[in-house]
Amino acid sequence: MTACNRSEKQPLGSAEVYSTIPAGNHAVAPPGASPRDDGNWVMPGKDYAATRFSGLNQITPANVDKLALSFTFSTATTHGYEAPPLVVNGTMYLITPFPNYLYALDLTKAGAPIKWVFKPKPLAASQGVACCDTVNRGAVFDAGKIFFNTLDGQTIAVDAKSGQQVWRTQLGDIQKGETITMAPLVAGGKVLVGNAGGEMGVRGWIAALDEDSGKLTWRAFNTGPDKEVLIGSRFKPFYAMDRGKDLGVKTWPPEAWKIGGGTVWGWVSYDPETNLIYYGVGNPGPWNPDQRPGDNKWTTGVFARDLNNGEAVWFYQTTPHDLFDHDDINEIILADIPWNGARRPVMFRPARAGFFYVQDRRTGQVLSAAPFGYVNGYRGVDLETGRMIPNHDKDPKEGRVVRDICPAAPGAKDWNPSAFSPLTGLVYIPHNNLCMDFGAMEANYISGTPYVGADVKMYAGPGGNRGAFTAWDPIHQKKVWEIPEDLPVWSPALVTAGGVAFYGTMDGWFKAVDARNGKQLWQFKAGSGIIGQPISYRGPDGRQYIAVVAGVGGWAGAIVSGKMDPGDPTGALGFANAVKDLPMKTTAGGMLYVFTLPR
Amino acid sequence: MNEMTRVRKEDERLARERRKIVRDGPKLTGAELDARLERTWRRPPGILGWLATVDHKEIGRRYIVTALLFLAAGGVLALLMRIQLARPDSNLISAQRYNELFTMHGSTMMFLFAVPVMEGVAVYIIPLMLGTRSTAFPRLNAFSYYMYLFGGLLLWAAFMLNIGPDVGWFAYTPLSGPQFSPGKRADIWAQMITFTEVSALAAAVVLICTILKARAPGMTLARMPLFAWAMLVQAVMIIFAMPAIALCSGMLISDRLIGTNFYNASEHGDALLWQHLFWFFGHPEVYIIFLPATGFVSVITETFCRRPIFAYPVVVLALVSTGILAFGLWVHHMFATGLPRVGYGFYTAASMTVAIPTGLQIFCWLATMWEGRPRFDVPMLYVVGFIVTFVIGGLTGVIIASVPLDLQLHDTYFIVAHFHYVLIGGAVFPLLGILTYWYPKITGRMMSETLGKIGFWLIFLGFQLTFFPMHFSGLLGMPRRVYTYPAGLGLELPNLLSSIGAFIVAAAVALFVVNGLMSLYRGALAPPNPWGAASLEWATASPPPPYNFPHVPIVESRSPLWDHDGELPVVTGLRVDEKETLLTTVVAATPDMREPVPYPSLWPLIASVATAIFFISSIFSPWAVPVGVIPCAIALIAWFWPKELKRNPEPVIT
Amino acid sequence: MRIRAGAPILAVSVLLGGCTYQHYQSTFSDAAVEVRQFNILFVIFLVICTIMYVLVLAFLVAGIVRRRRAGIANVIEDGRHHQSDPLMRTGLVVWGALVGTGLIGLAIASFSADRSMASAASRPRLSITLTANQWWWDITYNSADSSKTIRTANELHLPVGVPVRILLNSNDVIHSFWVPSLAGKQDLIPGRQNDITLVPQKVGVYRGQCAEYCGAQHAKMALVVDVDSYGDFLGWWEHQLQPAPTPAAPLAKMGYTYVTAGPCSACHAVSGTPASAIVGPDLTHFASRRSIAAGVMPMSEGNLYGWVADPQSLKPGNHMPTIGLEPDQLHAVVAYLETLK
Amino acid sequence: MSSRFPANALLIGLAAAALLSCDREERHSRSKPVGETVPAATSPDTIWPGGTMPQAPDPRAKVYDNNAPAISEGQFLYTRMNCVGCHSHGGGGMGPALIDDEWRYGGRIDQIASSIAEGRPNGMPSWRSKLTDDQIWKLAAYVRSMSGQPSKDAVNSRSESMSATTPATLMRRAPAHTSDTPDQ
Repeated sequence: MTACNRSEKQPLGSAEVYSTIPAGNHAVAPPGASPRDDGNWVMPGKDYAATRFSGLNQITPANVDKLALSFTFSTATTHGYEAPPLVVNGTMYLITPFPNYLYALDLTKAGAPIKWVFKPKPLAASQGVACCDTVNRGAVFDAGKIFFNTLDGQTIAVDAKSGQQVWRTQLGDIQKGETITMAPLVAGGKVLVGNAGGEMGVRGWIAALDEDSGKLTWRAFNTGPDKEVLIGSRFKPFYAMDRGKDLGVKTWPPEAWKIGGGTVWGWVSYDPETNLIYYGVGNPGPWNPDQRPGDNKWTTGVFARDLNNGEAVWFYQTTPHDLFDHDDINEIILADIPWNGARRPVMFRPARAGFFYVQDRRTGQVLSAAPFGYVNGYRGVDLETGRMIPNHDKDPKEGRVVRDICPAAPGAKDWNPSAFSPLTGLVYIPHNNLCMDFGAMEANYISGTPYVGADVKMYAGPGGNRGAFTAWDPIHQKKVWEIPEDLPVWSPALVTAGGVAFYGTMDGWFKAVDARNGKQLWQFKAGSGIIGQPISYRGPDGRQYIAVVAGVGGWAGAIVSGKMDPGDPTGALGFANAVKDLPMKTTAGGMLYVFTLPR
Repeated sequence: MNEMTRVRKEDERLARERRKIVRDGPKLTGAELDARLERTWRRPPGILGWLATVDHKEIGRRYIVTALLFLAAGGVLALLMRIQLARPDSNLISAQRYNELFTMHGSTMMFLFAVPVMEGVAVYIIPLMLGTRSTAFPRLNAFSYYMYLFGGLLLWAAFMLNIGPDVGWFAYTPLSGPQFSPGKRADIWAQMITFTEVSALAAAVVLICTILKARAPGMTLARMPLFAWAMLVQAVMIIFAMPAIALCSGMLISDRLIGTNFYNASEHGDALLWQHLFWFFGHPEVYIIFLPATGFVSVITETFCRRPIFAYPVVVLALVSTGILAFGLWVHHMFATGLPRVGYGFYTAASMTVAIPTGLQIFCWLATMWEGRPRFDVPMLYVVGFIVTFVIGGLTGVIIASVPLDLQLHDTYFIVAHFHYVLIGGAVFPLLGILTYWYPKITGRMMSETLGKIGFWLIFLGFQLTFFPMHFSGLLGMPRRVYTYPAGLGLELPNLLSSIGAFIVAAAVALFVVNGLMSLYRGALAPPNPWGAASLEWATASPPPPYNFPHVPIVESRSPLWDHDGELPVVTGLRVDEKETLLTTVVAATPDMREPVPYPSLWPLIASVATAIFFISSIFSPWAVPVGVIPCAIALIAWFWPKELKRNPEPVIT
Repeated sequence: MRIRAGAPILAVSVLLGGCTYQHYQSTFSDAAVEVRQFNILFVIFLVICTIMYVLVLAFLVAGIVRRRRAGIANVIEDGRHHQSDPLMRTGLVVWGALVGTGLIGLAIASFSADRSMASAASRPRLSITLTANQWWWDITYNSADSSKTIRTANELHLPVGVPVRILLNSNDVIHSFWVPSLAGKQDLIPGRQNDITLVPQKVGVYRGQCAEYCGAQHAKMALVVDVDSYGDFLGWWEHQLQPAPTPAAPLAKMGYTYVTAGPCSACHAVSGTPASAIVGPDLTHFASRRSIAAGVMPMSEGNLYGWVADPQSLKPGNHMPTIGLEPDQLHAVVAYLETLK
Repeated sequence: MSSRFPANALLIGLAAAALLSCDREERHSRSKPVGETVPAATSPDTIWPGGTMPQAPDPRAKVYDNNAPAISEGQFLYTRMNCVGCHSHGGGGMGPALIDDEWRYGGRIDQIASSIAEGRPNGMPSWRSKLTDDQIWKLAAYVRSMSGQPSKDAVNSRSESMSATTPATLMRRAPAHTSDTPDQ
């Protein structure tokens, strides 16, 4: 198992090149799921293939150092801002963390004044069941309407022009500990939404609402009998471990599946050619593995479902009987790769357990899986059975702290999505380098309260840097170049046709690097840490703009946005110990920054 | 020039000093010598003199009286426990209070009665038995008593203030750890251990040095009385055993006070670390209590069978091998903790091997009775009671040494029966016998024989009635330390019998105390050697004068008084105007040097008060450790400050 | 000559008036392989020790009553106190040898009993995890198919004749699992994984108790052991797998809402209802158990009322609070608990 | 100096010590539930129009505040009732930090008990129906000990789990301020 622990201490912020870019024949985005860029940014993933690749190329490595601030906007909120701004034909839409205001800014006028504000007024008590900061991962524009979720479990559609509410559907119940933080995906007339609350002992599901009326068309649970998981005759998992009747019940102690987690709070991708949606399922509850013997199906895995009726087509469980809270909800980038002479439709998954999966998206077969960060909790993936082989002397044990488990609970990379550039064929991964001490204990279930059962302390992994921005060659499963960062890189990535990659750091630096060799070309110090999705759009004046919202928070930044006391290393489920110095490096905030080249 | 005058003036001073020296010798004998010695060795009057004494006899008496008070207090607790356990499902005493009762009963009996009373009797008798005038380090001896007294006061004051310990006398972690014993209860228990271990270590050092260096000339190791051998082995065992409990109680206090993780299983500490360290001290502790009792039995048997103990070298070897083997079998207290079964096999074998030396000792006592003409006064009755009772305890000990049997019997009332048989039978009976035997030497009066006999039969029969049924309550499934038990398990009858027996034993102890107090005033006056015994303590007056012997006797055999019907040969030449004693070589006891004996001083008391404040305040705050040490240092420096720097008129080494 | 192991000791205990009590928490039993071997070994040790004791007493009495004509006793009065009888010297050697061989014999008997106990229980076919808490027993029956695992408390059902391996761990302090009628005790120590293997031989009800002092209510931490035939055992297991039915009777229905939504669900679990807390015992099949509060009281309506109304007075210091239920709530809760067969 | 003097000194010392600590370690096992319910909502330090009315301190405060068994039982409840899920070992997370000296709704034991019983608008659940008053007060006593408020003799230095914050016995005692501001 390759574990690249750097021997010498590498200067932070500067790129280390490991190999050359594959010439010519490399991965490309599927045309159906990734249409030509029209200058807008209508969904967080940019397109259904979740490439986060902007086709605009005015900004190039040559001129990016002259990027200048065009205008700013304060969202009046101070929690973690993880969402991207949306741009649709001259209007920018911003969805903020709790209390989830929706702003519309008129880009045609100077300084982008506010057109309208929509206030959904979610229940204040929902802040008490949001495990990792009261964040929102983005809204979506489709057919004249803006769709977004509120923290207290509602999905709302608002008319893009007038800002009037079209419909609102209550899906989650905060009394059971359910919240919704994910960005919906709108495809084929359906709005796909999943719940959050794996740490609160909820039962995970994904639901599809009708785009026009907001009525629930189907809901698929991630635990329980096959009927409720919408597993029928079409379900053909590639590996034997995922085959069986009612595995959602059999692989759990009795009744434990009802409070077994498996939430959907991450990213959904859609392939129009096969009309299949792909999404990852969160961690089983509680974190203490001894309390839920069995594989705990269908948690920490990837589902492929038919969009219309939600019927499951295949499933692959990344970490059966998950040991370290490695939710498998990360982004699923659809791509076509050269495979002995032909084009093979695959999906790239830089997964939380630390392995970069390349899987055939028609059957779920794992073509290759290699660690892109330091991993000692697992020995590797057995390609015959598809099963992750754990390293048993790192198994958590009730009543005894297990030390030095890498990657830590947030994984080698958490929810913050990477970007894929069809031009360079590389995947740009913003990720962590953290290890942890894990003390499991018996978890007591009271609905609406945390159901975790573990004390955790995280700290920097080998090399001492807590994060990195890595360019990864998915074909040869090799690191092309990597920029070690002092703090965990919790911001999503953006790569443009101009050959520039953008990402932000938790202490507020917004950086542009050359997509080919990772050389840092430009950086800007924002008012607060950046964990939001940068975007690139063509403004009304035809020029290319880069926009990002700086507002530290999320699980990594909770120590700042949650006003925590660094004296307790187990705070914020263990993350406080890894970022004790963050309160001295950034304050909370919520400011939009838009950059462009001077005229 | 002034150098010459200074040396000459110094020589004149030395000459004047030398003229003042007075020695005991042929010229100075009899009443005049006694008066001069009395004036030199007497302690200053009044309360300050009382607190400053370094006379081993006064310190010995205080040890014995304090230990007997704690025995009575512990006994009252035992009665309360037996009242609560007389009937099933009774809640006369609440669970919390009962848990405090058995913790205090155990801790008081083991730490505040058993070890100190043996130390006390030894500190009183050993110098007399060895024919010397004082123990080595008499001030350290005083310090050891005060530490023991303050330790006992700390524990019982806390018990009275409702912050007494409730974790059992061996306080297993994690129950005694910070999370499951809130407040200061367990800290106070652990600090009491610190007090008593310092006191026991100090007394052990005093005894070892006295036995090895201060014997009468001619008393070679082979002629040393068996009681002295027993105390020597016991003292060496203390020195090897106490550090283990010092370590584990210190670690417990640091866990509870500053949050270290010695016994925190989740941070890779280990709950069994406590048990190993505690029982490494624990088992030698019970032999530390039992060996002096074997010494008592040898002394009484020798005197009342009118002949020395049969096969003296065998008994000495038995004592020494018991002392060594005792350190090798502590894991038989932990047979149920899941350690590897093969390891347990070694400890079963070791626990059985330790029964052999004791078995041989018992044979030798019985052989002495067989060959001698035993006279059954009260002490000898206690020896017979000892043999009848202790052997039962020893045999049940062999039974629970086997792993399969101990897994059923461990932590049940069978064990309670076993250790009361070996501790009360094995140590308290000989103690009561020896107190009756040495009472005339200590007080100058005889205890009443009839009260003594009644007391013996009362305690003997009461003991059997109390503790024999406990074997059955153990086999019937009654665990230890339960504040009540359900009806219908067959435990009612044995518990009722035990409770009745307990009151009889209490009555017997009360009778013994009454006999002791009454005889102080109305007892027959005791001649120097009322029992016609053979050892040297009977060669001086009863009660002995402060200087013990006008002249240090010479010993030529194991039973000096029997082999010299007339006057004992003596050694002369010790100073009369200064407190001085004779040191002899370790093995052959040939005169080695004259040793000045320290004078009464308050510093041991002040040092122990400073140490007590240091220990008690470090229960409440870690800062008391660095701050509290300063007064102790000052007191110790003042204690050891040399009296005068001028040259002594007479070189000590002849 | 395989003597019936418990006979002599049973006789002695009956003599003690123990005959009216059924010995279901005593070592005088032959309900399991381990306790049978204990009885055999105990008898061997008892016999040999009694012989040694009689010898000592005989020697003592002889020493006391021996008539000493003048000139025989080697005493100071006759000036012969330094001589010793050669008989005693040989007696010492013989005594040493006797004690030595006796102890070696007992040691060998002990080791062989130890080995035979271990071999009898070598191939366990059932695995149970027993977790001790301050002052009750949490029992989980493990099975290869994790959906077949069951959780119960304070009552252990064992199939007769089947070696069963019980894994022992503790959530707080050191306890000791001891069912005298079946086998010896083993401690449950936090941070260590101990285990004990039993081979019950006789169907019946036995009682065990915690044997290591574990705090205020150490005396009231007992458990009942039901040894059933293999068929009954499988039936019981199947029954335990069924979730609790929601009650029909109005009073029990009111009790259902109070238990599953009120303070009880903060600590207890009833499978088939939203209450799934694990701080206290699992109540799914509570009414089918023989005792309440870890063997403190037999299961009866009166005891149930007493316990639910005020647990602190029956077991002061334990973690179950006195809620101060209104009378109607109390009736409802007890009515509901009685439906949890 | 007659020998009577030490006896008197001893008695006086004992009596003084008796007052000082006799109740600190009493294990109140409530066989009767605590009196009336937790006071409606003892308000945190705020402005009382027309002058401050002296609020009678809640009688139960001194029963629970420095009582070691109550704080230890509170520690048990803090872990098992999942408070550790939101507040961790005092550092905070979903809920505010408890080891610092800022209390939004008041740092006195009765105010903390009221926060636990009533719940607070920004996500603190109301435990009134789930826990008895006695348990709520014990929890409040433990929560106060996390920031070093009660006397050092009554608190536990650590628990038998992963070591987290500095031991409560060594924590410096910071006065409680009602200064923290709830989020919008």
